[in-house]
Amino acid sequence: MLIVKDLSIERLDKKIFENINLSLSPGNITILKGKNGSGKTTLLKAILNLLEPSFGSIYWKGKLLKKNLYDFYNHVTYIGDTTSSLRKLTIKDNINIWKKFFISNINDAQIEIALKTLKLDNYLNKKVGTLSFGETKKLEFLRLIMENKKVWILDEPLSNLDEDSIGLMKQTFEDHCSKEGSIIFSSHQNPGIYVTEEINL
Amino acid sequence: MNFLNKIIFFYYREYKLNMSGIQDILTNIIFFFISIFIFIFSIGPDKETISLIGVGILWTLLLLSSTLSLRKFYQDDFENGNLLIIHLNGFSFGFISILKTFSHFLFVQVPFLLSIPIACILLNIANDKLFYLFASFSIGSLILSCLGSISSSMNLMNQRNFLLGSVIVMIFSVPVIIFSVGIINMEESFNSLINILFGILLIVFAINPWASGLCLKLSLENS
Amino acid sequence: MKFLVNPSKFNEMADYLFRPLLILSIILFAIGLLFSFYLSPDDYQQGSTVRIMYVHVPSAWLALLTYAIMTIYSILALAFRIPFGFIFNTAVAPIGAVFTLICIISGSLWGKPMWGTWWVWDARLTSVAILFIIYLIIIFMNLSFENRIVREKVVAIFILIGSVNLPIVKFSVDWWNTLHQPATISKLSKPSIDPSMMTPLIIMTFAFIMIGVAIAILRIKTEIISRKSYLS
Amino acid sequence: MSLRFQRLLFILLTLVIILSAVLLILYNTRENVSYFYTPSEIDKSDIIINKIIRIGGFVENNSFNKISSSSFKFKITDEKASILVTFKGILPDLFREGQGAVIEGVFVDKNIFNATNVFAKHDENYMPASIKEDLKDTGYWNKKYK
Repeated sequence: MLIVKDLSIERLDKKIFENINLSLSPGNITILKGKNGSGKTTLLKAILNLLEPSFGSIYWKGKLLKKNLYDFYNHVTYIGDTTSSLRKLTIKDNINIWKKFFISNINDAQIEIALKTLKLDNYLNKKVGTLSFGETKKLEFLRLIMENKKVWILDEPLSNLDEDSIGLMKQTFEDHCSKEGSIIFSSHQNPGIYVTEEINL
Repeated sequence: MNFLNKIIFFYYREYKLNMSGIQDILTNIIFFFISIFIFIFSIGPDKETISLIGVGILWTLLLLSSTLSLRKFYQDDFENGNLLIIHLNGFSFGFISILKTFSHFLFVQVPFLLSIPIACILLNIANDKLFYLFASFSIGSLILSCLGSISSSMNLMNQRNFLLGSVIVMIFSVPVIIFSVGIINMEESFNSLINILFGILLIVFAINPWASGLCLKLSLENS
Repeated sequence: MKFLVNPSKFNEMADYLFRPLLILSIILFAIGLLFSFYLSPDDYQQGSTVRIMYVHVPSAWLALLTYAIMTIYSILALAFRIPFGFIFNTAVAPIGAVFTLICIISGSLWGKPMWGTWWVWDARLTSVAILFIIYLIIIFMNLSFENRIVREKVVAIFILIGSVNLPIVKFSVDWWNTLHQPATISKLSKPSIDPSMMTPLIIMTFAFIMIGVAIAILRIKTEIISRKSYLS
Repeated sequence: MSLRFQRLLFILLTLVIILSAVLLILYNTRENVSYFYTPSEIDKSDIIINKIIRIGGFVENNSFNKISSSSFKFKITDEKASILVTFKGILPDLFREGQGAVIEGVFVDKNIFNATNVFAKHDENYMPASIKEDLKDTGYWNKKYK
């Protein structure tokens, strides 16, 4: 579905990376590995069409990504390194807003189950600003489940998580793959998750 | 239909956000009123003088207090990544800026609009001028919202000197002030002056999605 | 004409042009000042105060011209991806600001004896003041962003938006009643100035252009070099 | 609405809006951004006493009277109407009969304007003083009013 061909990016006349090739088909997990500053986030941004590649091109479903952007955005969820939940509102409000905004077809029972497995069900009426960093990170994954899209693009999803949560992530990833979904994620450590493709930046 | 729903829930989200931080809006209004008090005390008790320069004071303070909240225009959504999430849900950056502009108008400027009658009593402005004041301010504040959108999107990546954003809004609002104060002082040419204001509104409204959209994209690219 | 958009070609051309330009501008300034102080006649109305015109008018023209060129370069840079436009904008904005300042100061020195006031808020004077503040904002923006790519593009966008002010400055005296007199020299009609006063005006204008271009060359060259050092 | 459709919509809307805005502004600004009014624009019946306004025109020939060393009396005209002005203070160098001037002040009654500030307005013509004398001698010199 998603094919990246000979991608090179320069910022401020400085080469960040060169000749990246990547192809993502349903059921695949791709990991981007590299040190800090090696351009993992930059590559993810280029895939989201936020950055203009200096050379090379990206294709989505056989068409150039730029020509097919709307369809691509309909199939993709991005989780960056920030907390996208609204800090002033409670978890419940956040869930409500997302559910309506994403026009999600996930029902309340499924959300409850997800909340329970993420161990967030006790904090429903707590403001997001009072949660710990790891808990807000988990809330991000709740969004992942609620958006219910095919392609997941995750920036450093495993940092700041405890062992239990990483185990949970593994489980979620495998579930998603078995439902013909595909995942790209970046990491600076070895996650111990089964991946189909590994790209070293 | 999906798209319309998304717009509605965009505003639902803005409503929730603004209601949870309603003290910010109220602080703006309090700033506005305290400035009026200070003006009255510093000018002295002469009612004639106050009502003579009252309209000018009102406009100046409205401009200043609406630039106070500019920092929050895009900054929060930009820093927590919601801007990107909204974009990925099928809104172009230009469209986001239009939605945000209206949201700023609704939740920041309309409270000022509602508090104008009280301010008029304090400043001893005649009741028959209230209509002109309302007409000019409802158009003028939309212009200020558009300008605010442009300047705050320009200054998203500017961590050092945020006051620059206010300066940009103020320099481009000079014609707005000239014409809207003119409306109140020259009631006989109300029609042509309100048309000029409306023309300015159309121009900034047309520029807004392009300029803000470009700046938003630029900031997201390079953050 | 490639040297107008290509930094390395510009550098070659600049080395070639800088010295002659500087010398020419000094000569022109000498001749022009001689003309404007001793060889030109007094005005029938204003007496010898009219000599302020030989500084005021060229600097006003150049303030507008600089902004107009910056606008063109911003369009080139944003729409056609010519990075030289960004270099030009960064380098030239202070020059325009200085010209505007000279125009404002000489104008109020002229206004005090003739009009009887240093400053009035009519359409021409207000719009020139706004032009000056816009120049200042451009300079401050150039100083206050940390990320170069964002800074350049945001400044270019700001220049484009600010260019609304240009026609207002130029035509304010024709559109509205102002204390400032209408344009003396325009393309459509015969200039209403005597040739003996036109000569020093033209010489001074060219002197201002030469010195402006010479300073611009210096500043653009430093800007190019500073970007090169960023590379290595 | 796809992103490309939004873009197209924006382009069309922008063009239409800017066009109509420019028309609106040009149609309406002509008379409203005046720094001053001319005497014929001031309706005698509409004069508001003690409201600060500015009037621009020419100092009428043979109307200038010096009452004392620092108070003056003259008429401002645009050839259709004229207004009697009194002024206390220092006049600018350029101020003389037949010369353009802008005055700032208030009407003390329907006919007398009390100026607080007088600005001289010069025109866009520049010519040497000697040439003007020549022109006057041959009769070519005709001062145009606005």
